[in-house]
Amino acid sequence: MQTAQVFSFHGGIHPEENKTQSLQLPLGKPSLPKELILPLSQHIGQASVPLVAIGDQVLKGAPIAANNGLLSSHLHAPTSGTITAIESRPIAHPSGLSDLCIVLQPDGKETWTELKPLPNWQQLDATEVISHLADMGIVGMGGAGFPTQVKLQGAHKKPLSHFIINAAECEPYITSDDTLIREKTRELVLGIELFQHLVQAEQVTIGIEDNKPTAIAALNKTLTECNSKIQLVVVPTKYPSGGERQLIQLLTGQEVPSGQYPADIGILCQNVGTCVAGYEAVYLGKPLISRITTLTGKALNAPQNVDVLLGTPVAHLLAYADLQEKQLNRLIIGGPMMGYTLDSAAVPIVKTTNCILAANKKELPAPAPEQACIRCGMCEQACPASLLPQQLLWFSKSQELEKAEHYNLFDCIECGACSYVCPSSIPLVQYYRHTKSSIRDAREAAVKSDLAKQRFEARKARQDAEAAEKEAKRLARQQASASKAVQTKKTAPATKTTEKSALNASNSEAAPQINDTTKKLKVDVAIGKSKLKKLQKQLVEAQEDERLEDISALQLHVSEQEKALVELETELAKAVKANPTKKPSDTPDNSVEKAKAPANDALKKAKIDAAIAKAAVKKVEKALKKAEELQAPEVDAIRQQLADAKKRADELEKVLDNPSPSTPPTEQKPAVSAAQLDLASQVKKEKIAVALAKAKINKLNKRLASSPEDAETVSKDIEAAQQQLVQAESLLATLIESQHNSQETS
Amino acid sequence: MALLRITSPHTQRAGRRTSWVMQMVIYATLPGIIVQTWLFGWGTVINLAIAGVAALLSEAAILAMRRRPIRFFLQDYSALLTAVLLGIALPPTVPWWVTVTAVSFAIVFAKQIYGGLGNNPFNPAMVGYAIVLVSFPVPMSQWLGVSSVVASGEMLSFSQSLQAIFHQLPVIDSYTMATPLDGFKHKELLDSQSAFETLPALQAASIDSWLWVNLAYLMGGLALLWLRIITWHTPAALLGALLVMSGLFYVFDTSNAASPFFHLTTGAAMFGAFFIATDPVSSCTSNRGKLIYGAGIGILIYIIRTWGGYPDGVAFGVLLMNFAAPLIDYYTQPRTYGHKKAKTGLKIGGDH
Amino acid sequence: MTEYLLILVSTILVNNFVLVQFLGLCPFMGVSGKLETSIGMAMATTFVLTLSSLCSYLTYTYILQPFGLEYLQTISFILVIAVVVQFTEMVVHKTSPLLYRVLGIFLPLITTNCAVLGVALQNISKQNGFVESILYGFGAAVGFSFVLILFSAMRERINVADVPVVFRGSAIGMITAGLMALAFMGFTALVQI
Amino acid sequence: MFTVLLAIGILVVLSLIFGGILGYAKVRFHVEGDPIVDQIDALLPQTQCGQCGHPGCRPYAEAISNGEAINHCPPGGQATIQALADLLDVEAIPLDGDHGTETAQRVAVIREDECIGCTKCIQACPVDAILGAAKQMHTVIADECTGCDLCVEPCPVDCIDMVDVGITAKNWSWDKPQGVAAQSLNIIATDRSTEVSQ
Repeated sequence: MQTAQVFSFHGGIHPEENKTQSLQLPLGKPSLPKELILPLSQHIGQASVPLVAIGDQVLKGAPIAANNGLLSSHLHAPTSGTITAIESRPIAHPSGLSDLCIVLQPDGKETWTELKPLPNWQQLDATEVISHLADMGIVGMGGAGFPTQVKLQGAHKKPLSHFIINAAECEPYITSDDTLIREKTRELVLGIELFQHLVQAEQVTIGIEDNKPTAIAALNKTLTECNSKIQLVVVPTKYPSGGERQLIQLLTGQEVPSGQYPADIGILCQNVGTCVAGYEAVYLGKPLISRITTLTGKALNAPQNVDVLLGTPVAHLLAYADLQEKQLNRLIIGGPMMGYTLDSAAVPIVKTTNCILAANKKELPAPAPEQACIRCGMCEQACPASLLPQQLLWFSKSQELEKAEHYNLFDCIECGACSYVCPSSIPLVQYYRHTKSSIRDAREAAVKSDLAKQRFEARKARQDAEAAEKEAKRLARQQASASKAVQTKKTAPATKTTEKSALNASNSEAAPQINDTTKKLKVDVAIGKSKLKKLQKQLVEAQEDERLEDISALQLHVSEQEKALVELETELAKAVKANPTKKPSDTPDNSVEKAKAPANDALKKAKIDAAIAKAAVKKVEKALKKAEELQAPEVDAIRQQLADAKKRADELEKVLDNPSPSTPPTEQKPAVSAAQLDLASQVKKEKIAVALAKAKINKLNKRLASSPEDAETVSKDIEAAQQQLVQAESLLATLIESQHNSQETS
Repeated sequence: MALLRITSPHTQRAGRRTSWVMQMVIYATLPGIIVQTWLFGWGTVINLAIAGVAALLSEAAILAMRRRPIRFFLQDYSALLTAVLLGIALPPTVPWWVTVTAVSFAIVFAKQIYGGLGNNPFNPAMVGYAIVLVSFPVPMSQWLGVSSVVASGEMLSFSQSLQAIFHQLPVIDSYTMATPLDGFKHKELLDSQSAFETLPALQAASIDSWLWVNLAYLMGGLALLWLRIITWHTPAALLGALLVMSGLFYVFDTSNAASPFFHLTTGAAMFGAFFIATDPVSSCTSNRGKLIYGAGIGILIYIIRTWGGYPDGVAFGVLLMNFAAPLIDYYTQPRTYGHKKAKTGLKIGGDH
Repeated sequence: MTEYLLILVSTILVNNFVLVQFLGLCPFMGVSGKLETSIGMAMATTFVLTLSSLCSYLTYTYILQPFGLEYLQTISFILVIAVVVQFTEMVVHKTSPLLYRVLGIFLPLITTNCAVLGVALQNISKQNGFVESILYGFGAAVGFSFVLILFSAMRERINVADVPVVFRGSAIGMITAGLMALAFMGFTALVQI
Repeated sequence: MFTVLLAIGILVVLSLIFGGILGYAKVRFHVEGDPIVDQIDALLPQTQCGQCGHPGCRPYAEAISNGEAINHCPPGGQATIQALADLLDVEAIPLDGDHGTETAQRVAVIREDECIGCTKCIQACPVDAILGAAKQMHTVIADECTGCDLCVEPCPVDCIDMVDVGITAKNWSWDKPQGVAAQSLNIIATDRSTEVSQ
């Protein structure tokens, strides 16, 4: 079975392993702590949104915080009990800062909520199973806490050539994956097969370092028993072979291109812990509420691995492993190479905590004072990413950010191999981290200043336009009254003297038309804005109301609406700009030209509208598809939207087709049709609003049926929604009426 | 609980400190020093002592002026290493003030003025050597000969060495002779075969003595390689380039050029390759850069030895390549993981 | 042929205008702060030096000598150099605005680069022929560019070194240039010209 | 006498020829426009705060290209001055205190229960970062706020605070290490003091 070729990567180091200490005792099961602290950011991406309030009773496994954005994840109650606080607590973070946490006081009963396993997952659609994994709050348990659903879905970007299970666990001291493999071999194999099915990988490889013979034997045995095709590849022990990119190089000989993900070259990497969590989520319906963590270090009398509930304070675990307070000198989350120190033991275990290292002074002595870099090049020989650490240090010290970036600072994986071998004890990794964040800050500042510039310029343009419009209106009024006077006085055929007034008259006709279009655009913008607000409100409501399934759809709507709004605004700006510039070019001779100008405008607008409408159709189609995937309840609404949008697009295209061949346009028709188009778009928007309101009512009704206990609030909501609906409908009616009117007048 | 809060990694490779590296390099010169003392008398040892004291004093003086912790920086052994390298390179009978000038110039102007260890762009020892070479050419060209070839027929005694260094030794001329390189350089119109037959500096005993010295430094250098303090790139490239250059010209013009073996085993070839050119601070950074750097020194050594004004070219070759090292660094970055091609130059942006 | 090669070796290495003859130190110190700038300056100087040594040779041989006005060489060479520099500036401005901006004040300052006048005068005093004059100017320019680029790469490193405050900037630059001149003494007696 | 006249004549002819060449080159290689303003503008922080005495960043960029000093921009601080100095190849000078001092990044926050809905701050905001309508409570979009202070002055009830952007676990970063020997020996390296401010 170990026939596969093992490649090698540049550099790497061989620190003392120190893995045996924590493997002496069997897997421990600490008691329930007095309280569980559950940070809302246990993963990369945005913090989750709490679903519970202080005083709520929750059952074990019940969701207590919801996914809030693409890279976010759900969070579940690790045990049954009462929510006592939602407040800022110190979290496991290198900064030692606090963050928002849900505090749960266990009632000791460990009452499980209703578990929903997916026994028939093989028959289900992959997306369904993946969304189930998302609902169970599974994130990558190896390091960064990347939400598993995102990773699995990302694997479809390219056909998978390799599916790698990371069991290398190369950091000294840590044995949690080792223990996990030994304890849950069967679950692991089933979990791997589950993931394999989900990502449709032909070949699965488990990469494991050769310093875990017991785990290798257990895996081999189980794989033979299961008659599994999973390949087990033993790689030589070298730090950092457990790094995702390094393991991929070891097993496939391929390198993940800089700035890309393994999925971009058809490789997927999953940690063993994630596989077991996936197994438990699908086979048993258990959300991710506990994990195996190594407690080790010389300050502990009983170093061991423990199966611990998320949120358990570190202090509780240290006590469990019999900590000698006086010995403790450094408390590290993670291993000695990449872990970070803690200020206090009050911080909780999170989904990604694989090790707690309570070291004494002798074990991890304080680093020697930093000396000058003599460019000895030992770091270069150790760097697994083939960087030039000494040059990077030089640039970091002098804050030459561009050069540091040029020397590929961002390919640094912060493994610490360079600092480990540095004879001058330079905290290289800290320099790199600082420089990386400086570069990121600079980039953010650049983006922000760009944005500010845009907004400033947009504002200036708007102010100018407003001023110009006012001026134009004033002029128009003046001239209109003047021309009226002229007309009443002289009704005779046009003479030389009337030439001027003709100019004025035509001007006054053209100007209001352009003003009309701008006005309408403005109305559109206003409507768009209010709609956006509504959608945002709905999103917030959805998040508040725990309607997990709506959130992503609504997020999509919001962004869509924002885009549409931006388009409208630019259109408006264009129209406004076009307005004052057009005037002076008008002469009495080219009145046809003049007439054409608004017509062309209208035509252009119609075209843009058509394009927007088409884009909308596409977007809604996409939304529909996604909604169908997620089986969201608002599918109907979206379908209706889609139909509307399609209809609208067709209409627009028809309109577009009709006037364009008529080369000599009359003065009014296109302008009026533009007006009609605006009206039509308003009508459409209102229609959508109506549809949305209806959908909302439907949903609320559903909820009313499903949860009669909060009937009161729901029915109130329904009432409100109905009111909205009525309003929207009446608005729609008036709009349609005005549309008819305008058609008649034309 | 007063817990330490520092960045990862939390563990360090034990023992291998900068001071350890410097000490090891100093120890690696020991075989060469012993052979030199055995062949040329106590002058080298006395030079080393003078140089050591001068280096530590000048380093301490500058540190005191800059209000830096003196002990901390003296303990990194870098000043001492510079002194040792200079003490070895200077002729064994050179007056004490030449040694002091060389060492203090090296420490003050080549090292401390740039900010001390790690900041110097030039190899301090070679700056010191070059400055006294161009300033005091006469004492710098007096090398002792092995006892069997020189006029007096014996080695300089310890007291005579002291006298030569601190005062004056009238009979010194009977103990000195040209080095093989010097002799070969000034063979004037002789072709190489007759030069090897007639010139005293090119007699077997004289050449053998330098062979021994070079072998001793080769041994020390191999020890440094084995300890992984230096990499093979610079010495191999240097010696390789010297070999190729001398080989080419030897094949091209056998009658006037010296053999590659002669070039590799006389003068400071091995000492320069393993101890001078490998100074990490002033050399190139990447492995590829080190290859270019070493090869450049090798070529320059041959050019200066053959056509230049000085018998040996290690010091100038190293200095010239020190000068070029920063630019070489820009164009010899290694290919980073995940990049198709190595980046070169200074263009900011993605892969080309 | 060998003679031409020797002229190049001589001007680039042995009698390097900056590090051995100490000509053109102003742009050498002024433009060596950044590698990109110095590469641009090196190209501009190479162009100007070669062109001006050619023009000055032509002026001298075909205008001054026939009329016996050799004593006007300095003033007429200055005239020639000024024109060549102005011309180069306009070309650079048109073709590479970026380089133009980077070189800034130093481009017109090539006029006062004594190396340019030095090359022209040395060409006369050495009684170089047409090809020799061009090669001599080109070699001098290459030598100038060579050390300028190396020096600027080195200065980028020195700029971030922990140099004592009093030695920051030009002081350490001059010291470095001195050490470099010391290194260039290794080429002494390589070629006698 | 003749030689003098000849010398003058030759020089005049030479000058005329060269003048002609230059004149031709001037026409042939004529360049228009000054793209420098865009580059200067790109370096300015775009807070549009007007502390430099110009109504926005671009006008100041234009002023710089016309010779105004580069040290009138407090929000950009020394970093911007350095960048401008690099761009324009002039010496970096310290920030001009008359135009304000460099402060940490801040955002405006409206104490919402005190807001009377006068819309004065909305009119003052150069980047439209304040939301609200007449007689309605206003609020600042923190992400869009550039911290320019311009809304503080017009507020009749002084309900706008400038708040430092705090450090959270998300935007926290490691400090730069203190450098050689500094951490354990606590040296007072006197000649480094200027380096820090550089």
